[in-house]
Amino acid sequence: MTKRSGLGIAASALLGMASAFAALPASAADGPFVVNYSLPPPTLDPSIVCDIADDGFIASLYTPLLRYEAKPVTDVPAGVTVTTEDTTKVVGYLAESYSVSDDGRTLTFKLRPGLKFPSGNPLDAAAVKASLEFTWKSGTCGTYFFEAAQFGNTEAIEAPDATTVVIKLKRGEPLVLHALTQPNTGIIDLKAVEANGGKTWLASNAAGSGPYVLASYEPGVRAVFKANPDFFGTPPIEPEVIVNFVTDNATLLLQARNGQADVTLGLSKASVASLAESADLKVIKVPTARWQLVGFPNKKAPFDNAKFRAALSYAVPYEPILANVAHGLGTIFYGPYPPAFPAFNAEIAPPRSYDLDKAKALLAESGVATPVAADIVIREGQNDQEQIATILQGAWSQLGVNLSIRKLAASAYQEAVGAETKEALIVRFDGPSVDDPAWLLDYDMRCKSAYNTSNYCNAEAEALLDKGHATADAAARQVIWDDIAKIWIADSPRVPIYADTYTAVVSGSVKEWHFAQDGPFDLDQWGRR
Amino acid sequence: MSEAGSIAAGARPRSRSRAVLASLRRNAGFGLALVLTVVLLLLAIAGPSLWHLGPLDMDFGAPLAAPSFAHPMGTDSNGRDVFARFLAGARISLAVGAAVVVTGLIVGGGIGIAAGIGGRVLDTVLMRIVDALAAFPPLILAMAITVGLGVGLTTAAFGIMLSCVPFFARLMRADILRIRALPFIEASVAVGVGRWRIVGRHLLPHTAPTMLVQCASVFGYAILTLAGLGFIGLGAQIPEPEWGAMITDGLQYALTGQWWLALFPGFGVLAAVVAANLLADHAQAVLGVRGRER
Amino acid sequence: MSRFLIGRLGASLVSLFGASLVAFLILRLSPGDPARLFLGPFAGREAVDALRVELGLDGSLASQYLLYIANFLRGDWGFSYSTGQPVATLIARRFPATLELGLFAFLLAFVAAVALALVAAYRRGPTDAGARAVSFFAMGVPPFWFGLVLLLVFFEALGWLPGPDGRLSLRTIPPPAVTGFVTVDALLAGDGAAFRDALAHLILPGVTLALMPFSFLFRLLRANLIDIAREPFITVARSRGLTRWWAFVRHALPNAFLPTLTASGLLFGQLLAGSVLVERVFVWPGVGALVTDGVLKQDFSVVQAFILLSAVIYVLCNLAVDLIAGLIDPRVAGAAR
Amino acid sequence: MTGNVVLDIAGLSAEFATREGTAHVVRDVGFTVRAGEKVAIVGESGSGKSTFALALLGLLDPPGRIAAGAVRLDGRDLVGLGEGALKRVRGRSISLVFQDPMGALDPIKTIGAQLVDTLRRHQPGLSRADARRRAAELLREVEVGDAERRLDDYPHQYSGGMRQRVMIAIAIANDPDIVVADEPTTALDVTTQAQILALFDRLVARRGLALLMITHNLAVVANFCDTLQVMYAGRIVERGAVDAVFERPAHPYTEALIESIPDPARRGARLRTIEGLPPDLRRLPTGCSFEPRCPVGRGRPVCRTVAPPPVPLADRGPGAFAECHFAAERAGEGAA
Repeated sequence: MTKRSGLGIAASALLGMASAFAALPASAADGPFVVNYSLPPPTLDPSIVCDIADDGFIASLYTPLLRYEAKPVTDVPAGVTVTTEDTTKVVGYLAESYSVSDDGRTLTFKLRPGLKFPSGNPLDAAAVKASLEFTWKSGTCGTYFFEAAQFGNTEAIEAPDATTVVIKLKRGEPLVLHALTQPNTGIIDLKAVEANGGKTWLASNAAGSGPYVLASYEPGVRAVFKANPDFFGTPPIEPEVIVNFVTDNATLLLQARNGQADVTLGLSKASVASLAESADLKVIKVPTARWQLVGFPNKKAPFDNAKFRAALSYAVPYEPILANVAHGLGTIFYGPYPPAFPAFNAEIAPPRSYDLDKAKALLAESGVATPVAADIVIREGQNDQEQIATILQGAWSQLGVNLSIRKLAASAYQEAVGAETKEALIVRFDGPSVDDPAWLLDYDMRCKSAYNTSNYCNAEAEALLDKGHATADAAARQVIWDDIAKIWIADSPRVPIYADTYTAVVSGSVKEWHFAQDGPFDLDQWGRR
Repeated sequence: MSEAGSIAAGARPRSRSRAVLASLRRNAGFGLALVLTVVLLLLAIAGPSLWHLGPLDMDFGAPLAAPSFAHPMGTDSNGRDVFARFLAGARISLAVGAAVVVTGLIVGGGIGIAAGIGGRVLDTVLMRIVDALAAFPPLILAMAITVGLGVGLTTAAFGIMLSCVPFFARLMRADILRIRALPFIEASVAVGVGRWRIVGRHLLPHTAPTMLVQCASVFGYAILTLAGLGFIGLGAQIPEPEWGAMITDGLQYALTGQWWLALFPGFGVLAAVVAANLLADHAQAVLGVRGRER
Repeated sequence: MSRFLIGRLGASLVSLFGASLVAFLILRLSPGDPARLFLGPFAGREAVDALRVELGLDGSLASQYLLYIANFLRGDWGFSYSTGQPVATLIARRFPATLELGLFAFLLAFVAAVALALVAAYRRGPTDAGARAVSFFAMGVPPFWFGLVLLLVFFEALGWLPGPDGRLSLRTIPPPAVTGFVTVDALLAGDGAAFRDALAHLILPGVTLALMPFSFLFRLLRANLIDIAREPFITVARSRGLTRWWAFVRHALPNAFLPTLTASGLLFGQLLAGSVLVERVFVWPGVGALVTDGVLKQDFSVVQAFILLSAVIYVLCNLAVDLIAGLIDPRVAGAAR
Repeated sequence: MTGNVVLDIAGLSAEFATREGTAHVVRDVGFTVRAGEKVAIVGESGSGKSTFALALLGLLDPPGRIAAGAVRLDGRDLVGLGEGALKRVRGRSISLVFQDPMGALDPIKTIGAQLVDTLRRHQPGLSRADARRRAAELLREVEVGDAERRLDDYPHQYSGGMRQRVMIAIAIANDPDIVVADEPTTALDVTTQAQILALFDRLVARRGLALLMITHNLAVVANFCDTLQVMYAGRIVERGAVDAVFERPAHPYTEALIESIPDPARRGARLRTIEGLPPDLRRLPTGCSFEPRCPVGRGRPVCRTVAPPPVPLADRGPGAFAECHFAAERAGEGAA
């Protein structure tokens, strides 16, 4: 038997054996609920995680004091009911009820008696007080969220009795209630954390009291959530959820197409568009308060010239970008707040469209000499940002503005975004955790804020913002937000490209799905029943 | 010398170059390699200037258009002509490949020679430096250097070159040690031939076949590693149309039916690597010291 | 033999030191402050500085390096802030997956290379040309491109093999981890179904990863076999009563292994590099994917630990190769004795 | 002194297909070798000697091939047998001693291993220990000192002469009927050469071995072999008992060869050489292939046009002859 025939036999045996395990669809109706996700979180520590995609991951593990009520989403595929957060209605969650003093400086929360953490440690006012102080004193994102970016505004946290927690503020701040709905302010079982060696353990483990506990976690590979037996709220729909991290988009699409997952998140828009007509998959679209934007360095000539900035804003091919980059999954707008914001006012912020002649006229009026050379910064691994930068490079070259695209690694990009004075244009995908102009403009418009992507500084608008913070009445606040929008639009500090429509691809058997601005990972409201 | 060998030698009326040409003609594989190389070189050098579309021109009206007369390789998601980008990509890949091979051969080969003929101490020192470099998995070294010194083609080429110096150095040294032990080197030493003449006249020609194969595989390896870096997002900068990055983008669209985006650059890489290796194999056979005719 | 060993070990330590120095410097040069990246955009200045101290990023380069080496030897390979776990546990858990895939790919490449090289050198003519065409294709095709094609054909179209969902399908209960190799553990646990599932998951990534080493080994082995087949001792072997095929297998092949072996030390690097690309396409929970993310997110500790680890393993590989070469080729060992 | 016929070669022709036409390397060679007989084939390099040797054992690989003829070993024709059948004959009934001792042994296997393998391949019943003992005896028989220890040494630890002795040990390991020695002493210095020839002598005498010695060195043949055959351009042009041929060479080529042996008597005189080059085996003349270089026949029409028939010379031993139109006069008797 010569070598060659030996090869022949080996090959046929291999094929025979292979056909024995044809690919079984992973998500039969009964087995674990499978979620494929493209962005593994860097850490699970609620006090450190900041990015909205990451801090959502812990939403089902920790319970903050409050939460938003759910409201239905209308334009939804048949057979699945989708809800999202009604950010105008803040209700109790861990706290059964809450009350705010007239001057807004004292917040009182009533807890349910006799609650326990999964570890058995008591979940009483003292535990909540300790956990909130841990978050407040962390010095990282925990502080930012707990104080709603009003650093130093918190006076004290007290636990007068086993079921009452009081937060005292120096100055009334409506945003704090919103802040206390965020997963970052979720209550942590600090005794369990100490028992397991402290803060670093928290980075890859969970010690919360949410609807799920973390059964197993392999960073960057897989996380398994199991229902928390002594959860005080309504039990989650799915007893066991497996989240697979799949970073390669082609593989993610392949898995989705072959029924290997119940929910697929993080697919590129082109891939989602290709799944539109597939029979057994449904595409859930939720307009969100997140958007792609290009920030101009307002302090660096010639970008300090408002007319020049306006000229550029009219030389942006919005429609082709929406079609080629977002594949229609987005909405074009021009203004400080995206359409998903309750404060968005369509009359005073009409979208701008591509008008080369108007752009050239404005450029002439601005008196800026061309050619102008500038860098445009994008973050590595972000395909959409790459495409937008490339298109702008082509489009603005017709105005004599020549962009050179610089692709930066994660920390270098963070450096550029957070720099005191911005040197280059920045393509950024922004989305505040709370869709309230006060929260957004605090970091996005204040002159000295590091994360004001465009170094946009307008004293009048900032004064209005301070007034907004101090106003409790919703109608009065809306008038302030409209005035700020008018000033903003006149200044054209940056160019919003499109408001993002979040997409989730779900298998036929999925009946319930919920979107939250943070994450979205409210697993307890997803399921096949 | 076997009978057949001497007969063929004895009956060789024409000069050596005619024999080389005769053997070229007879060899299909070599013909293919020649054609592939010429085509690729033409595409890389003359292509971009001859083809009317530029790699960056956008035609928003026709994104993701299938290959047609106007766009022989179709268009990408931004409506850019893939054929124009393919030509520019050919220029980048061939240039990087060549640069890596030349510098790698000089640096790596040099180290190999020095280690091979130098004393035991020099040999040990050089080999440890080579080991230090070789300790990095090749792609990882290129990645680390690209990230360290800033993402871009030049740093990518430098990183790839560094990561293939060990290949050259190690094989050159092994070859030199092997040949040094052959009797005819001992004979020339005994006869009093100078050290450098031995290296130049006797040692190096014998290393030619191994080095040729190594150059070819490194050329292919360089283009593949560049593509690998592109896959991870560290290769060429936007909007430079490097083949690896084009394949990576194309892969996603391949799943959604636009097969041409990944296919053509994939074939580009394949053709370049195959051409390089076929050329080396046949050059080795035709000019080869060990005379592997057929 | 022992003097030879000590010499080689000494040399290896020196090269390890060199590798760790190079790795340390390269990653320290790159821009961006990892502490800022970890704590996020809104973290205060003091928290960032505190973390810099904790990670030892504030001292001079020399002190940072010494601190790093001391910790490395103690098993504290630093903390991976991009995944939230100590690097040691992270790599300890994920390295077996890379190793299992790498060994499986090397096995495939080795068997295929030996078989094809023998047949090509023995029959020459069209078979040889065919085999070389296969080796050229294997060398030239980008692995991540080929991996996806394999998936499209064997997973989506034919459904013969499982898709890219890691080492086992979700339905299979993983066998108790003994060696970290799922296939071996399944056999130890006598769980046939798990073994078959694990093997099925290894096939496509294994073949993709085996492309480069196969083409490398095949080309070298074939070239050496053809050279050695012309040596007189092959004709003598046939004159002693061996058929031409057996003379090839028993005499030409072992002699051809020698130069191929010394080159295979480099193969280890190719397998690890290949794993970086293949693991991403096949969602393989190995160290390759971990390193790619590590480099992209400038997670120094992960990248450095991986580089040092691969340096150690690389040195062990070369040591093993030198020993085997010594055993096979008396001339080398003789010289060293 | 000579036993029965061991090897009977009839009309053996071998050729090489090259791009510039087929080279007829061996043309219609036929003779017999008897047990205990030492037959020599002498010829310049390029005369087809080595190809002939390989052809005998069926070791001619493409593009070389046996075009015609038969090689009957103990009555069985080897030409056309497949590798499967030949492997039982090679190394058992007929074996080969190679010219280049340096490359003739597997460098990475011990001498003992290669000997033991040869023994056990043809004597399956032999245990490993017995085979090793037998191997040591063989080494002693070919006068390799300290045989037992040297079994575990590798070829590179043997000198050229010692390696040739090992080659001979391998060749005679299974007590073959005939050994074909292709230039066995060419690569050795003169003293070792003499020892190897003496060793062959003893083996032939003690074992009744048939020996076919192929060499270009007439001096070796002169006082060693029984029958001498001269090969030129692929043909045997003269055969006869050694002394008779040396005394009165019938074929001009044989005479020229003998005269070109450096003779101490003619010290200081120019060495005699044969002008010209061996003919191109792809375009052989119709007449005598030696004609262009033949001191006797150059320019003569009969030599250029008519192929000389073999002229039998019975008094010079069985089957003696010379292929030359003037063989009879030159040999000094009438045609037999």
